[in-house]
Amino acid sequence: MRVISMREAINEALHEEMARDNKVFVLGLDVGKMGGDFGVTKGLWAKYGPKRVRDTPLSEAAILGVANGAAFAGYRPVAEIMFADFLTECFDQIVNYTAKAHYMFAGQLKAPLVVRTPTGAGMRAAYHHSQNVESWFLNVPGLTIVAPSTPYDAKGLLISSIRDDNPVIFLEHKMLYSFKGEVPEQTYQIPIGKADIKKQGNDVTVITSMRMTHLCLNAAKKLAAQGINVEVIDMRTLLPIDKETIFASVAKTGRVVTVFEAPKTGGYGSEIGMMIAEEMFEFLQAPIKRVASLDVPVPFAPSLEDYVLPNEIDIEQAIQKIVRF
Amino acid sequence: MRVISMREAINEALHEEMARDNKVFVLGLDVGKMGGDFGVTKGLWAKYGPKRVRDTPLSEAAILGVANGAAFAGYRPVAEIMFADFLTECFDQIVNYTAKAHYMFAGQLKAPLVVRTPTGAGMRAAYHHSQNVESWFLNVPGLTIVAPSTPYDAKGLLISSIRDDNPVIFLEHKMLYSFKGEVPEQTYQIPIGKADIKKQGNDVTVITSMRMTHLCLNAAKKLAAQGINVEVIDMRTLLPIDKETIFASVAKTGRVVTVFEAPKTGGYGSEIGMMIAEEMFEFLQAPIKRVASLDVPVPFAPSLEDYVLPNEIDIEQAIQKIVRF
Amino acid sequence: MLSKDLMVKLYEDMLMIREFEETVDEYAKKGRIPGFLHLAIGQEAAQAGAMAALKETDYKFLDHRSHGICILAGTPKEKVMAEIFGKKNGICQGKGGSMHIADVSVRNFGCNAIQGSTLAACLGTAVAAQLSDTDDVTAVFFGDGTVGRGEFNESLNLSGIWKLPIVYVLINNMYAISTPARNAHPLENLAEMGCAYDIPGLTIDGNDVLEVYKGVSKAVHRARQGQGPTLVELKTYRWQGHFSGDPASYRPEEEVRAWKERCPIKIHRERLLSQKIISHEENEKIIKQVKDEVARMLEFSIKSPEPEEELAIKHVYVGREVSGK
Amino acid sequence: MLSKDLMVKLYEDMLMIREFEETVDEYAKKGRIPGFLHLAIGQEAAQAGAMAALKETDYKFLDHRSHGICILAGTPKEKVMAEIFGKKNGICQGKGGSMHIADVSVRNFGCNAIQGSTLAACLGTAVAAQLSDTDDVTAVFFGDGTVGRGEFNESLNLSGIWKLPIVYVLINNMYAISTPARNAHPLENLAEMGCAYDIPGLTIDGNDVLEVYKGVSKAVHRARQGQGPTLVELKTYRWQGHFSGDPASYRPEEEVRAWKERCPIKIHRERLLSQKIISHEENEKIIKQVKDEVARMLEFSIKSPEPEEELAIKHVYVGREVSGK
Ligand SMILES: Cc1ncc(C[n+]2csc(CCOP(=O)(O)OP(=O)(O)O)c2C)c(N)n1
Ligand SMILES: Cc1ncc(C[n+]2csc(CCOP(=O)(O)OP(=O)(O)O)c2C)c(N)n1
Ligand SMILES: [Mg+2]
Ligand SMILES: [Mg+2]
Repeated sequence: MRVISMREAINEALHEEMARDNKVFVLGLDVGKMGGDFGVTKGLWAKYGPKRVRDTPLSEAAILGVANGAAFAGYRPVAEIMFADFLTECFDQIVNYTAKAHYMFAGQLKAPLVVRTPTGAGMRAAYHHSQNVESWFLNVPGLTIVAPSTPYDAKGLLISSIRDDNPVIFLEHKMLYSFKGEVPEQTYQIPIGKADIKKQGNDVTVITSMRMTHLCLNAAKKLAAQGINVEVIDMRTLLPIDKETIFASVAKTGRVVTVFEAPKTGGYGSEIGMMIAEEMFEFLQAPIKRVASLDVPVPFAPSLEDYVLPNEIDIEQAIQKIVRF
Repeated sequence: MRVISMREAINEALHEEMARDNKVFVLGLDVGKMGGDFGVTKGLWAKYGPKRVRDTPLSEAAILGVANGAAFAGYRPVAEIMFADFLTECFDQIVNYTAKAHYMFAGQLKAPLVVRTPTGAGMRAAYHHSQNVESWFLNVPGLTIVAPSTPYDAKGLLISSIRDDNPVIFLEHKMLYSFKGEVPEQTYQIPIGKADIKKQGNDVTVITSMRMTHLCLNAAKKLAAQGINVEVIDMRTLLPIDKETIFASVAKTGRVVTVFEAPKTGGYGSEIGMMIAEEMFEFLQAPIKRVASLDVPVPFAPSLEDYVLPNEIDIEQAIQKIVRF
Repeated sequence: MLSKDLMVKLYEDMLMIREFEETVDEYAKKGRIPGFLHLAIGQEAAQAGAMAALKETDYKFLDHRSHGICILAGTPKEKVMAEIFGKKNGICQGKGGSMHIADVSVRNFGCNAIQGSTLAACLGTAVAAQLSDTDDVTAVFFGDGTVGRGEFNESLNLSGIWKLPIVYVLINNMYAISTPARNAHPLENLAEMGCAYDIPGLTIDGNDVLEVYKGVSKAVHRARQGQGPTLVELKTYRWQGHFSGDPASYRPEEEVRAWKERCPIKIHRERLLSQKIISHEENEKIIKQVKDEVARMLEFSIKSPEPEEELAIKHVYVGREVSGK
Repeated sequence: MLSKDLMVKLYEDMLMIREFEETVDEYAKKGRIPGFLHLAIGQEAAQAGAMAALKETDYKFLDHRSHGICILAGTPKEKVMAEIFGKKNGICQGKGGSMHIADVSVRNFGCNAIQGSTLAACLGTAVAAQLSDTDDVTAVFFGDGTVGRGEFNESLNLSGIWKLPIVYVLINNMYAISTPARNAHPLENLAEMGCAYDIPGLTIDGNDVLEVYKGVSKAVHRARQGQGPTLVELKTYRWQGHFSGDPASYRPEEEVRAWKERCPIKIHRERLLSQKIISHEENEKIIKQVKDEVARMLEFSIKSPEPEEELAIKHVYVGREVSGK
């Protein structure tokens, strides 16, 4: 099959959905002629024109405002927030409006919008261009959070997200934009809310997402040589949580390591781990272990950023520890 | 000892700190002549004047901006955000500025500010005046979150928060403002980061905070009649987490129920539970159980709000279940 | 010159708002209405005049003081009142209450209790109207205090540059809770703030319903013609406190008295009578009709049942269940 | 008339900025500098002229394009460069990098990479100056794009009503990344937006360092006298792309060429030479001195070691440890 980058896969999904449904439109900073800060919206402006591919002023609350209002009125806006860190600047729109609009008026409004945004560390861009932000939204009922790790998943999930009648925060790990993989040329959907077992195994369940998925797969490969058979579950959708897949795996392995890039305290791994501790206690043969960033902001100097982020060795060691418990 | 309300206790702390340290000033919507929407800043304006008790326009980002800048310049601002739900409107200032200022400039700046804000449900005020917001901030290193349950704790913790060189989000449960308790007239501090065992017990550890503390204590009383001896830990400080107190209790009881008012998924209980599952696994004799709100926004009608919130019966049943596991 | 029918309708509408507000005020004070209730007594001309200038398919975004807008939008009025009572037969089935009333069938897209958030969302329906080439205008109602929010800039900047069909209806009642507008904003006539965005501003006597109607009509006309947004400031006064029950001791009695003298209903009634558009008898008849109608709404609201618990777990997501207790 | 010394200093300062920027640009392109680098080549007059109008104890808040401000603030310049290199001897020990440079000892309170956030925080140092009765002014540097953010309104509204000693230095380089200012804001002269806040606006040729110096001095004077804020717009142009390496193909070459013709350094040099303030020989000497100085900074930066890992877990909290790996 054809191999393309995650950037191209996402771009393709946007092209296909805009062609299919004229209610879909794109907006954000520099998404038009320039094609987006990371080049993800390339070619849309030339093809669909400035009405459906809208460059906005530097006004994140207004971007989400446009998305909200247009979605309420029956459109399917896909807003780009240039870096996930800037979601702070439209946090109110998302948390107090997007997420609650359907509920608070008893179903009268829907908010079928997508907020695409590059997330994650590794670019030496520090505090305000590197954060993993899913935790800001985890306790907000009404939101859906999607976070692909491969070009294949990205395309199928973005198409599903655009077609979904619920608002979706679509996290694109910026270090994966150039990551390549097989992607069908035709349109396809990947169901929201379904995790993907990226590698089968029965000694230990490793639950992860986005960039960390690849580190986990690498670690799993190395550990296989030591006779440790790791199952790697890529969440793909962070909210709602696919309990079924996780629980089935935990029932099999009895051992769990969560691997997410954000700081440990209050990170996504805490939710996953707690869910297991609450509902799968009888199956557990070892503590649940989190691998995550240190509890610090993302610093600038490469030596510091590298130290703070979880790496393959951290993952390997955590798995070994849990398997040997 | 003298008995006063939590509202009065907080007010007293503000009076005492403003008298002690002229670097302390208060700002927010209607905090001046009117004394605050909940009457918490009463009398400060008359005593300290409009320079140190500042009514602001309806500009939450500016309120936090003033607090940030003044704190950087050596002041100790105490900002009131009228309802915690409005923290969405200054989320960027807090998450990307307050929390990171000390770190990103390698210690050159400090942000010794306090953001006081009424939180929690029960007022029939629905979506935008009822949320428990701690989860929005749990994954943000650099922040401290304080959340008292009694007038005594409130006074001592607010004084400590104002004197602390770190930024503190000080959550005041609005349904507790009129709750009364013994409070010394003199100035005293309660250390930040120390949980309080509100009731000793050895059958099960119940970890909670704010309004839920009182529901837990009531449930504990009823369960005592059934021979179940509950230990109730009131976190008081949500961040940093007092592991020591929690772990000592869990080592004793081997059974844990967390009780927090926010929706279950991504709530504070997940973090506490996961921490225990990770570090205290050997001691656990039963699943860790969460009591929390349903995973929905806070609806308006009393019948709906009551249904959504955790109540004493929920707590009792959860404890019974875990004890009998 | 306006038609007699319209002149009379405006009178009836104002009476209706007054009677409606006085009724819910009474029942709030009796403890029969949960939550906060923000009344527009004294502001009837602003609400009735503006609504008469709009058509049903125009999009409407409301704020917390908008019962009057809701009942004039075309929604069965008893459903608005039942909503305020938190009842099942309310237009949002009791989920919304006073601060979150919407009726999408008449393009009332709802009140949102976060000040400023509708200033962002209103951009989206205006974009939708542009994209779908209809001449529907978006009207957004907000107060003087809300001018302090960041969304004010983001909204006027974007609508100014995109020439969006928006009518900004700024109801300047001279206070935001206890804060006088003159302490919160440098300009006295807030409509002049349009100058920063090349948006025309109109400052209008908000207590003269004909002036309001004419001014808002002018703005609506501009928007319908594709000439872009207008900032219409309606100067008026709320007779009561910020919410039902607020003693509003922060205002000089003198000021309140003077404004009551300029009762918008009285002004218009005197005009109708002196111009012999209605007779004294007709006036009495109208008043009685309005009172009867509101009495029926009250009966409907009181008789209506509370919403059932299951409603609380509906509408979190479109097509996805969340679990109840 | 300005003193000759000052005229020459302004020339040296601009040369210094140019040489500094070209050097870090070169090393960024060689891959020796991590992260994003936003250069101010072409904007030297705006930066040098504004800085010359301030004193060391004036508070300064910077944006992402502010190396020039940092090196003129009084900080040892080599420490600014080392910071950009992410080195241990950087002024923030390598924690900040290009986008987060502060030196509190000279009241450079730092760049913040979230556009608009300093517009809020600058209010606080201005309040601090008012509270402590000093005549220190706060200068906040930001670009045309950033005018779109909500904080612009919150900041100017508050400073306008409180008459805060703030100088808003709006560097209008006609673009925000690829977005021309004329597509992002309704007015051409953004200083006129002060009209909404009763704040005087000055639109100045930002490529003439003397005009900049005079205009900013006027604003500084007003602020020092307690007459409140001024919005100073400096019209200029960045010669390069948005960041080092950005091809900036979104701009017409014609436009770039025309602006390069109006090189701020050339303009001022010709003035100095033609007015015989310096001779050609002196000019050559100055240029050589600047080059030598920057070469020394470069050597310092390159030789400086990387920060050690332990630094990553420092400064999260004042006086509280977080754990490392
Ligand atoms: C973001 C936000 N901040 C504060 C509040 C609390 N609040 C509710 S109404 C109000 C005053 C609003 O004043 P104005 O806009 O003039 O409307 P009015 O009440 O006078 O009709 C305030 C401060 C809120 N709801 N949202
Ligand atoms: C809130 C926020 N949104 C978007 C960005 C991304 N961004 C960085 S610089 C920039 C353009 C800023 O333009 P302007 O203010 O004119 O400054 P200039 O780059 O021209 O100096 C943008 C959009 C950001 N850093 N913060
Ligand atoms: Mg008002
Ligand atoms: Mg610019």
